[in-house]
Amino acid sequence: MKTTDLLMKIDRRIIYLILLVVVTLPLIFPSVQSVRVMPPVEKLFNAIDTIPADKSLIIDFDYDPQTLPELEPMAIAILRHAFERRIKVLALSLYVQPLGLATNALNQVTAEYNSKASTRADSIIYGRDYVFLGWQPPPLVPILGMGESIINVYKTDYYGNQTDTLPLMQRIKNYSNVGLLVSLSSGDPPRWWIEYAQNRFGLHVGAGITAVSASEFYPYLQTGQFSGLMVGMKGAAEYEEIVSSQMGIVGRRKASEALPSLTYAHLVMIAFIVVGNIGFFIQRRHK
Amino acid sequence: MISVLVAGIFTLAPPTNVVVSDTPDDGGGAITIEWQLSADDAQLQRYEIYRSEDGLKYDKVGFIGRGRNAYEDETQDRTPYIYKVAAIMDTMRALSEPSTPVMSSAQWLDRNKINIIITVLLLGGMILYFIYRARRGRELYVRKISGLQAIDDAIGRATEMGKPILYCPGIGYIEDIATIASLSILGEVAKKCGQYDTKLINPHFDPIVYTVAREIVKEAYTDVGRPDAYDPDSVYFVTDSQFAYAAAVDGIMLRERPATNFLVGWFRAESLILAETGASTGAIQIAGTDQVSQLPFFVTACDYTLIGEELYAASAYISREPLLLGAIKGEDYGKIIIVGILVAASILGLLTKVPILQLFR
Amino acid sequence: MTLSHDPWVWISAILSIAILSFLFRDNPFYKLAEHIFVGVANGWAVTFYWHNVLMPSLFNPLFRQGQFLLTIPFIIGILYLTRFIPRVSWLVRIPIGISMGYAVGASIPAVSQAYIIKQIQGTILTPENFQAWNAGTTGIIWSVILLLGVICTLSYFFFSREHKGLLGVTSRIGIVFVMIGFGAAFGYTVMARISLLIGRLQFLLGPWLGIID
Amino acid sequence: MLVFVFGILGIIPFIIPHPAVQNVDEYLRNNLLKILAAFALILGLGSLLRVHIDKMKRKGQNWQYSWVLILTFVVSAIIGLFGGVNGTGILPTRIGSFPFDIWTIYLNVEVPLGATMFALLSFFMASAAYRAFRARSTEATLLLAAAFVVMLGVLPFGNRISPHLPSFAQWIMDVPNVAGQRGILFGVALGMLATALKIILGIERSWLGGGGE
Repeated sequence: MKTTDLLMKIDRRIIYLILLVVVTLPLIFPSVQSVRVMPPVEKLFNAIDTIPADKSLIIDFDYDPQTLPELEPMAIAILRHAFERRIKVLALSLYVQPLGLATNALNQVTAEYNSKASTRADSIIYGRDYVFLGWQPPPLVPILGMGESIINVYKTDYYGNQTDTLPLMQRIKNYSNVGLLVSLSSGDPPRWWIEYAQNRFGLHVGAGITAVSASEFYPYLQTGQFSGLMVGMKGAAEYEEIVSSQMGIVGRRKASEALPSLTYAHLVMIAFIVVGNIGFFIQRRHK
Repeated sequence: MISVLVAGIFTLAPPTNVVVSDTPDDGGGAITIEWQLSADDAQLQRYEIYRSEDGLKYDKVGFIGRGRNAYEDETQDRTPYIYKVAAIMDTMRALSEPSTPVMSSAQWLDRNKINIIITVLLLGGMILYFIYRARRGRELYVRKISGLQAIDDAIGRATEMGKPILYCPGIGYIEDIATIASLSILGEVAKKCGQYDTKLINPHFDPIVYTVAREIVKEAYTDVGRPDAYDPDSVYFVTDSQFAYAAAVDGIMLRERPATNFLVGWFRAESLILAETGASTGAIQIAGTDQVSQLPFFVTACDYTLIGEELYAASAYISREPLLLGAIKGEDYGKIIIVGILVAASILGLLTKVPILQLFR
Repeated sequence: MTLSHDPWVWISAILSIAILSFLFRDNPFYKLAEHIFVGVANGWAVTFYWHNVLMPSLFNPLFRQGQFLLTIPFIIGILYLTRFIPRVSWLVRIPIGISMGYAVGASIPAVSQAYIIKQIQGTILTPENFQAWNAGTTGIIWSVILLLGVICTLSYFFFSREHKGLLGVTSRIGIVFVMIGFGAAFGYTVMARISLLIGRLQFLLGPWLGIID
Repeated sequence: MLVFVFGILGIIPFIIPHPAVQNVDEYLRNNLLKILAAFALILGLGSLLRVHIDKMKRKGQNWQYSWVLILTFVVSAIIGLFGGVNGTGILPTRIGSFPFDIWTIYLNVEVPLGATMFALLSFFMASAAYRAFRARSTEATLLLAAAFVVMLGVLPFGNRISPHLPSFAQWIMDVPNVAGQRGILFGVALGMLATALKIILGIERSWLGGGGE
């Protein structure tokens, strides 16, 4: 009788403590857990991978400190992929808050590449390989305006350069030179890109979103409006996985490192449910 | 390279058959332009739309990607406009023939919404008819709702233990139907609290709901003849920030140790924060909401949960007001109609070629 | 391992830990954090309403640009304050009635469209469902199950008859669908919530303590 | 009566696109209702302050924390009102390199506190699941089983247990879950419609404060 009580009435604080430990420890001692890549992420990877040489990729950085743990790893993984394949990248934000976070991600991945590069041709060079267009309010202005001319919307880039002087911008004029746009956001932006840029100009759109907003965006994937989709930490980890396994890119994989926390947390919850039920069945048999 | 050469030798084919019309079902100020794609559509960068008032001077008003054959232009009502559409490739431009002139105007009725009007009239009429019948004094049956039976016991238990009752109306506004239903249940709970002399705690998220709740509680105490027992500090406003409100209610649960928690109204993610904290204090918990996304958490963490419409029905059930009961009868017939539509539309959709989905946009 | 030098990071971190400490039991740190939370939330609300609503939509146009039409909302708004004067406190019903009437009225067509018409559209069977036996969720088997599930669930919410006979059977089946749905939604949400926790821990371990980067 | 008029005003713009109607609607939404909400906040704050000042006078349980609440409220309100939203007001909101404008306070106090409260949910989900997911009855077993399958199915290695597990989990989300939810939604929609009509026609009056009159 004692054991069943023990199994059925575990103090909630013990559950909390165990959960806290299994989530925290993998973060402090990171190890990468490999993960099977699911179709939505695979589709996104292929969409980026097949961008032709004369077209570019636009990344819409619209995450804030709240959603950073889930969305920043996606940005890093996509940038690594694009830089490795020498796909030209245009970066922008629809809001002002994400600008600093976007710079961080761009600088980090650029530095990763340039530390390995020996020649100028090998390096990632601003203006030639990527451009950070910055922010141009209100959101609909760039979304619609870039259909005609990108340099007319962004007369200067984030760093104050005249965009028409940048070599990349002389080739990438408007959406017809853009192979794919990936919107990293948990709010409205992915929907806006679909409603305005895709419906009017046929822009291909992919997205990276938080786990909380998953159910809201799945329908767009089913209808084919999204060329691919990453959801939450798991989606980010899958992209990291596919980038590393297909292209042999090494580097910190923050989402894959957080994945063990996610897995263990689920397992702990499942274990407690099982323990509770074992106690319940033993007790019922005694009666 | 080849395409450039080809384009260099041949002229670009313009879009043809430009048709313009006043955009239907809108508030005016828009004209829809449609055209047949240029024969060279695949090579184009975009189409540009040009507009003229006099047929001589054309201004560019917009552009749209290739493969698209329609554009909506913003216009001044009651001015005639003529349009041309151009196919654009690099520096080349091929203009279509001008359209016939057209004016935009506002419409008084949005025809796309007729199905909504019919739905409202049909279901609303049904409900009103049964309310009217109830007014004539027909006896109406309402089945038992398990959460409601528990209310009396729960209040009795708090009284025996000498502990307060917490009534949390959630984070809805006064116009949310769940909040309104919650307020009528609050009235009944307050009456019982007055009768048994049990302390009531009623913290609020929205100032207007707070104002109304205060009146309701005060009147409930007066109704049962205990206006003296009413404590004006029992109903109060906390904050209109979602998680600050949750933090504060959690604090109340742990410090005041209510014997019974009512979590009835409109909730979002804080539902489980409140319900689990309440469960940890050993309180009996009665929850109710129409938020489908939060129901799983209430069902798991609370003793009784009023699911969706049960919440609305509860307020009628508890008051036993014939008019409110009549509405429930009307709603039930509404359900029969919905089931009927589902079945009939499915059969129609399967057996005929009627574009049935179009009716339910 | 370098601790943060930014005082705001320290404030955020200490407040976060104070909230987490609540899991152990109620304690002075949690009480402090809770009262700061409520206090600042209201301070922010006052700021927000003043700078983003009252100034741009009422006081500036009314007093600086002379849009006297705005005296009407101003007076109606002030009626809220009659609440404090017992003799005329019934006047508070005017602004409440206005807000209420408008919102409830607007909800009638919105509810009909989003909750009734759209849902009917998603449920009815069409020939497309018959193109495959079990293609994803739109194949014939699943779409028929979906339709029956909806009808049975709806029958559970039938209040004016006792749940006996046929209604008893369908409402039992309805409850089966509802419970499976609730369990699934619960399980599905776990990942989203754990992600939030990981986010908070990454903040504490990273920018604050500097243990991870 | 007022409710009736404004209720109709709420319904109409949904159906009639004419600018005459839409402009009135926009004015109502953007000006009148927002301004009314701002005034209502005064009522709420009055109530909050009264409760806490009372508590301090009576030296009731935990009265010291009421000081914290009122102090943080007053300070942040003053900073917000006079310092401007981004520190552009008349009050200086920066000492050296240390900014303390209301936006910084919001980002570093409200946001982390809110995020941590939100993150508490992962703990609460664990304890709620442990306590409630027991195979006591048919319903509870269904709840338990569905949650169990979906939790396993979304895991990175869910497909290693069985390759069909992730798609089975997705099926549960798409078919039984959707059916249950839709059934509930139809009921909710009918209830909302009925309540809205009752309010506009003045049959339901509980929101006025008390059922009488």
